[in-house]
Amino acid sequence: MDGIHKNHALTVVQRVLVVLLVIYLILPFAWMVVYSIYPSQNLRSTPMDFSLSDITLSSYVSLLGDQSFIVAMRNSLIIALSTTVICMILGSLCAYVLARFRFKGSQTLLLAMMTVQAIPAIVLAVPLFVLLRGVGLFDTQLGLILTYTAFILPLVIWMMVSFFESIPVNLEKAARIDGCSRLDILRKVVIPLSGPGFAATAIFAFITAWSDFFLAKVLTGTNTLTLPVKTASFQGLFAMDYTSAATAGVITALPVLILALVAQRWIVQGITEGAVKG
Amino acid sequence: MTRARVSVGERQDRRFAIAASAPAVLTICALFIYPMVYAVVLSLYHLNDKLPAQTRFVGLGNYAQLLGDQDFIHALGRTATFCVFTVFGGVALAIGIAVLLNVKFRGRTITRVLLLVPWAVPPVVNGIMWKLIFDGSYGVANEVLMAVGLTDTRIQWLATPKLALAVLIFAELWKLTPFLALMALASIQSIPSNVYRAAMIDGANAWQRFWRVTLPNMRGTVMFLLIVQSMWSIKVFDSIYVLTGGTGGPAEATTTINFLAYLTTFSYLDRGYGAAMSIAIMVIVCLVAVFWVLLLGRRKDA
Amino acid sequence: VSPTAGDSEASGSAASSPLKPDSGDVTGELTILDDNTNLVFQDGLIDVFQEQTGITVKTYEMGNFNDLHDRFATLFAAQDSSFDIIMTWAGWSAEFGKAGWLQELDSSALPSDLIRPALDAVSWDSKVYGMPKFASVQTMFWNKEHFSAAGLDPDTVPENWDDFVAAAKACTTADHYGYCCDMGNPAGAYQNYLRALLLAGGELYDADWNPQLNSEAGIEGLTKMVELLNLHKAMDPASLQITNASDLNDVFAQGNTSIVFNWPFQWAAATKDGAKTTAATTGNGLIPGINVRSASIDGSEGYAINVNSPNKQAALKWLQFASSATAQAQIVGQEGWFPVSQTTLDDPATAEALPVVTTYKQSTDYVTKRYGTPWSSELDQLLSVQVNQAMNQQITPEEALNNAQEELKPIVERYMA
Amino acid sequence: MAEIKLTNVGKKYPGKNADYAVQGISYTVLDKQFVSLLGPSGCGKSTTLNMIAGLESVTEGTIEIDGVRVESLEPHKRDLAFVFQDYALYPHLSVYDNIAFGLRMRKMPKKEIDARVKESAEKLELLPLLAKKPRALSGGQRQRVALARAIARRPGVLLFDEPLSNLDALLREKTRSELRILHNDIGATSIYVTHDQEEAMSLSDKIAVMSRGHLEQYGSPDEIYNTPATEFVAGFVGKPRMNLFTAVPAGPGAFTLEGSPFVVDGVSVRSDQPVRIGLRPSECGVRPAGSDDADGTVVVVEPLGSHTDVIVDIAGYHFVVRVTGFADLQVGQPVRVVTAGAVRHVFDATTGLRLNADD
Amino acid sequence: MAEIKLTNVGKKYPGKNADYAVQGISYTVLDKQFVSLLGPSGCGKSTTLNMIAGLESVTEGTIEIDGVRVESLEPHKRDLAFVFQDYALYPHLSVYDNIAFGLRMRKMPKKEIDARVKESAEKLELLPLLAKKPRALSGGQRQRVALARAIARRPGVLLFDEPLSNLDALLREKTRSELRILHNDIGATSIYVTHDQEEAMSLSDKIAVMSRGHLEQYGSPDEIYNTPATEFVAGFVGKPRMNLFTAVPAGPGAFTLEGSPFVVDGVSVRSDQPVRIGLRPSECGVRPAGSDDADGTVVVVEPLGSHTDVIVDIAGYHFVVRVTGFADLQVGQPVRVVTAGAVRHVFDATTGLRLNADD
Ligand SMILES: Nc1ncnc2c1ncn2[C@@H]1O[C@H](COP(=O)(O)OP(=O)(O)OP(=O)(O)O)[C@@H](O)[C@H]1O
Ligand SMILES: Nc1ncnc2c1ncn2[C@@H]1O[C@H](COP(=O)(O)OP(=O)(O)OP(=O)(O)O)[C@@H](O)[C@H]1O
Ligand SMILES: [Mg+2]
Ligand SMILES: [Mg+2]
Repeated sequence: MDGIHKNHALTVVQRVLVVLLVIYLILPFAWMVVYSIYPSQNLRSTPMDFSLSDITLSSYVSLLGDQSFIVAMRNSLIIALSTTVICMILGSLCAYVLARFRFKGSQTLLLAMMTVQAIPAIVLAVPLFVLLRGVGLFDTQLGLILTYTAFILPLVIWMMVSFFESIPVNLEKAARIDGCSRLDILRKVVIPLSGPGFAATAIFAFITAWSDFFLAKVLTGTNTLTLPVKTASFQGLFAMDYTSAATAGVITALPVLILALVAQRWIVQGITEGAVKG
Repeated sequence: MTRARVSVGERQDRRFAIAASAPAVLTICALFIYPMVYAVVLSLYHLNDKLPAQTRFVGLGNYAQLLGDQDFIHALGRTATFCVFTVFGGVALAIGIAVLLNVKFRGRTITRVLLLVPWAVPPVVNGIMWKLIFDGSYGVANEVLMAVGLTDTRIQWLATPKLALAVLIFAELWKLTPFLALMALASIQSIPSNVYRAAMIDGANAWQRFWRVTLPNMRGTVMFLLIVQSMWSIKVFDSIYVLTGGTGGPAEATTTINFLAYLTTFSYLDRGYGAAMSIAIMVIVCLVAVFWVLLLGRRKDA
Repeated sequence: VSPTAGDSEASGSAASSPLKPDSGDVTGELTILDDNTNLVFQDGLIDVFQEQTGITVKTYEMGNFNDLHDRFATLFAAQDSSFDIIMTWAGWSAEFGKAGWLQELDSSALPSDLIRPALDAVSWDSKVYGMPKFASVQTMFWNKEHFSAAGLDPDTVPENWDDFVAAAKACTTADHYGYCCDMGNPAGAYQNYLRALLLAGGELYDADWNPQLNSEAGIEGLTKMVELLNLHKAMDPASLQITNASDLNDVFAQGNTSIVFNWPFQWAAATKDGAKTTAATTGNGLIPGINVRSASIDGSEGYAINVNSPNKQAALKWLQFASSATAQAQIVGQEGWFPVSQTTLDDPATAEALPVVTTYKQSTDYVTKRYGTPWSSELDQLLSVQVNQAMNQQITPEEALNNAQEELKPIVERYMA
Repeated sequence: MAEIKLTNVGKKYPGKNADYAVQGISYTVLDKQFVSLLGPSGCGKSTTLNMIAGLESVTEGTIEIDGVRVESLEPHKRDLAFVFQDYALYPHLSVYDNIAFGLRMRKMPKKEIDARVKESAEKLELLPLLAKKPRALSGGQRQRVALARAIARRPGVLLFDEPLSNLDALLREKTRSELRILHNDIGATSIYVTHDQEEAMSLSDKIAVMSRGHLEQYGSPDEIYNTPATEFVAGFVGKPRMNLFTAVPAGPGAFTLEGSPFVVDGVSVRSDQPVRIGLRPSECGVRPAGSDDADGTVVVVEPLGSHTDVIVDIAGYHFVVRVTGFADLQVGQPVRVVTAGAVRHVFDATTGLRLNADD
Repeated sequence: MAEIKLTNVGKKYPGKNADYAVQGISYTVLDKQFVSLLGPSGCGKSTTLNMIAGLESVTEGTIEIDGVRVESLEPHKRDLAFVFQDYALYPHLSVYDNIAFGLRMRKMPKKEIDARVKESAEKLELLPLLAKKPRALSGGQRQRVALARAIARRPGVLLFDEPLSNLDALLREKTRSELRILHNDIGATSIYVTHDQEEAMSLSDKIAVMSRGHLEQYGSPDEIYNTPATEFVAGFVGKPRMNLFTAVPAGPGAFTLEGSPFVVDGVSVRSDQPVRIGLRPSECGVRPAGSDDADGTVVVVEPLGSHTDVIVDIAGYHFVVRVTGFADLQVGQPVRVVTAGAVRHVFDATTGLRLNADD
């Protein structure tokens, strides 16, 4: 538990638990992968037929050959990336101010932003639609980007504030004496320094934007159909296709998974730093 | 007596502060103020799109109706069940995982990395995934159970109300617990190791060290986890939508309050009532958060 | 901000008179939001339409059926006019028509030979809000191989419920059940209940739209379903979790059940490559009745015009085109749906292109209903809870339907007030 | 050339009812002087330094550098460099880039930057470390990087905020000497904040002793040590701490620690009121005595190698005496305290101001 | 009663190719003795202490407490208490509960717990703070809580791991005296880890000087200071650091710092090989000289109040001399270094072992 005595030796129970945990973590996703590479008959026969020779990527080929799927992928990528970039720029600027300048109401502002998290998206769908249509942004990528930005910014700010607060004030003083403006400090000192936190937050923003389903469903037409909406559509009234759904699921999850795994060091560290404060 | 001097630097700082925070604040305001006001006003109206003639201002009438609405109360009950399992179960499981992964062993890093897998799986995919597993005809869960002899007929997980809710809880736990576990782990690791050493010398065994040192020191984090998970659980939508084919079924077993608000607004087109429901949900989320803060927040040291 | 300001406007325009076809030349650009059932429009019919009328189809979007309701709700609530034409069917025509979102059509705009259930699917309260694009009626499909294996005559269709139960029981083996249906979601629960009720010779509403869910026929119908599952054990328990007809398609086409009552496209699914059934081994016939010879439910789809559309005349042309012989021939021939006009139905070429049309023709002699109402969503939802409990034997069919009746009454009153 | 003049400088941090963090500070630091700000934690040393640097605004008074008022000049326009207690190295930059950062911000030509970095790195023996990141360095090395960064800019003024307090004892002492050598070498006017009186004494030309936001004394180490202007200074400077006790008059030029036989005579101050008397431990002695003529009893004997500290309990007051070598005394032994060779520091019992002139 | 005996104790941390963190340590701590483990960072002090406490397993050798081997006894069965450098207070418990925790774990009756807590809190002047949480306390107060927690258990053995190093200089000195008084008062056998030689000297009955996992010398402060057993001990103990340089024979009993006119005579060691000679700064003197007869030139003059450190550059070697009072010397001035009164410490140039017997 605290690893003082039994530093490197796990008890049998612990070993079993770790193995179970690992299985628990990967198996569901692995099963979806299996579903996407075997013809459905193989998995619907009893017993299931896992002959390696039956493995086929045809479902991937056909999905990736489907223009609308590619468009959805592109939409999702553009929207999630732009949202992330905007969130990180606006968010770190605002978080920096909240972390470094104490002014009346800064705490209130931070709290008020968090209550945004409590709002169910359902109530906002129609008014948001009206709003976006009113300014000509309905069914445009920018419309979704702005919406996501508004939803994700408060969390980004919340996270970044805690990372920024952990940066020694003296570093900023040093930078000011070295001739940095506030913006320089943010760009050259604060952000590079909150590296893991920054990366973790960015990935968090990306995943949130990438994964959103409900708002995308309501606020998009064909032009901006996103991947989760497309993926969910594989179980329509007249079109449930488990293999395609599984394949789409894998494809939808894969970029985020890869991103998360590549940046795992930062994420774990970022979460750690943020949580220590919480 | 004192001249309050504002130096050039301070003035510049002030200007910077305003300029830097404005874009974010304005974006949030721009996209939330109108919809929120719209929603609040809407919630004061009787407005069913299918009954345009009956549209009228009812003040808090919708809210009053909520209090006596059996559907809402049942949904509230289901939400409570769902929350009890996902919040308490989730946080407890997260702490358990964190404690397990706090022990040094080979492969610990990779195990921690694997915690990110469920987090990275979008809710929609999560729903599909569990559907593949718990499908009543072809799901692998039944195959496995039948293979080990725990059942001889296929269990209709998603057709049996209680089981469907259980599957939903399970799916949600799978997705969110690992992330909570990472946070719990971070919190455990921030407890200085010497405190454990002190406890060992004081004669506390592993179990006592967990209950008397680890857990009390995680109070802040546990509170945070409870708040976050409560928020997620009360507002759960995507998983239900995908797992139940957009119905909240079977037999409304997975119709939580948020899903009911969705059905009311989008299926029944009873938008005024739906808005009132959504705002009630928002209030409930805030109340629950405040509840955790009051229960576990930092009490002033004497 | 006044969320209601626009709605009075909307109801205002809804009050405008039914749309009559303009005799003059109609031009314009159309935007259409369809579901993804029909590919024939995209694959050529649009071009034909443009050629015929000189009207351009600027956008033809195919949305996922499951997402469409939410999208329509959003679009209409915001008085949006980005689509001139939307796809509709029985439930939505009533619902959106009642909401004043669909343009009412004058009878002069309608072809005279529309088949009744198909017309019902685009009407509510004797107002017509659109035109059908295809008709869909459930018929019975059976696996002839299973019948033979069970010692039944593969070419004899059970003509009444008892025969049907006997056949389903006989076909039930360790491998598969004799019968399977899709009652996993509210719409499915409603459909299966309604079909049973009709087969028992009942009616869902009286002439004044007073619901009679718990009528004798209703209770009898539901009881038969419960018995099929729990007493005869001839119904696949997975029926309670299958949420859509295409899954049912698959179950049948993979030989995992012997009998289904399904939409016409079951034929296409059962005979396509990869299916374990073929045209030769798939039987098709009327659904066996309980107290009547047969009855069925309707699933026709059509098009309606957005009340906010600035191009109503052009839109009307599209509606007429979709129900015209040209379009119908393709929908029937290439996609396996039933035609909406008597003329096409009577055309011998039609039966040749789609063998199941023969059964469809027979079925027009019997009751085919859907009862699309503005409260369909609410009804589906509340009924599904009760039906699920009855099927799981937590309550009796009678209790279930009494409950449902009690819940439905105030809702209907509200809408009919 | 850089002369720094503070006139009546005061600072209030924002916040309701906030007290002055610093008030009425005036002194002049001459060009090339090394001045320490000495005082306990929270006395306003860092605040003063930050105002000089321009990192905090000045609430009252003026600060001039070379006769030019700088209160509203931005930090980087003041020709000064700052060395922080926690070094404040940019963790994401290599040693080289840390040193070069300030030069780059000043848009110096690349070549000159390189030359300057190399030069200052050489001066501080950092050449082999230029490519490393700060986290790969030891505490002492980080400290040297911070210094190198400061001097690379060749500023007229060098400000230090407790630059050694994060080093361990050995390293602290070593770096202290190097700092002094460095100062002699580069000759920038230096202001050095510390709460360690030994550090201040050993490094400075002048020391400004502060307490609770006020300046207690400004003078050379010699003055500070030998003629502390206030009881506070007397108690703060010198190690071990000066023995300071309230004494009541006991005859002409004599005072006694009340309730004890311990008498200090030869005091040049006349007073019929109790005064505070200060005696440095190292100027006193101790010798065994019989229990009848003893001033008190030994409570602790601390051998420290070259000398031993003996603590004598005199009527409840712990009087410290530092004797050379190892003392042959036992705990509990009655002793007499010898004060003959000790300078008498006398302070007013209420104001704490020095009463006797320099002697 | 608690006597601790280490016999040939060694420790290897797990890990491939790991070296011994500690090896071949043997010594005996007598009952009620106060023993310091002194050495630079990483030399294995904490490791040794943790093995005694039972917080680390012992790889080799035996540890006996009162003649009983304890290597496989759990920590809380060893009748000892531990004071940590970071205090390791339970952050979530009040001061009272922190002190009571260990007693509760031992299932002591409530009443007695209360009495013990009050007693030890009183001893450390914590009574007004009992209800506070650790984070509301100052460093010094936390330190006292850690001490109170340790003594409340009335253990036979008290272990300290650098308990003062997180305190500032003033507080450190104050607490040091209190610690000594406390030890005399409660009389537990104490083992105290520190890297501050002054602390070790002032507190201990015996000191174990360690370096790189080995025991360099075990002896009284007097022995350690006056007859350091190795060059390492000589250099580590004493402040300022002993001047240690390589000297070549220059006639009978005389050695010279090569390349300089500086000669040390009267050395009792014969050698025709270069040796390492050590001279304590405070035992040497310095006097102005002409440029012809000078040993070197002054590079730094550090006045420290009661004394002044003068650094003389002798052929590149920085020789430190500590003179009493303020020295009237200028940087750059040629001087002679007077070593007449200084003890000659002579060490083998390769092994570092002391060559001359005690003198
Ligand atoms: N940013 C600030 N806001 C409000 N008060 C402050 C701020 N910085 C310092 N103070 C207060 O001003 C007073 C002087 O603080 P300052 O940091 O100058 O002390 P210091 O002498 O440097 O102490 P230390 O030796 O602990 O660094 C203290 O009472 C402190 O609490
Ligand atoms: N848990 C551990 N695992 C591996 N090596 C360790 C561990 N703890 C200490 N060491 C190593 O053992 C050696 C001795 O460490 P120890 O902590 O005993 O030194 P120390 O004298 O207490 O130093 P310090 O003064 O820095 O506390 C060091 O080289 C250290 O790196
Ligand atoms: Mg300071
Ligand atoms: Mg240590």
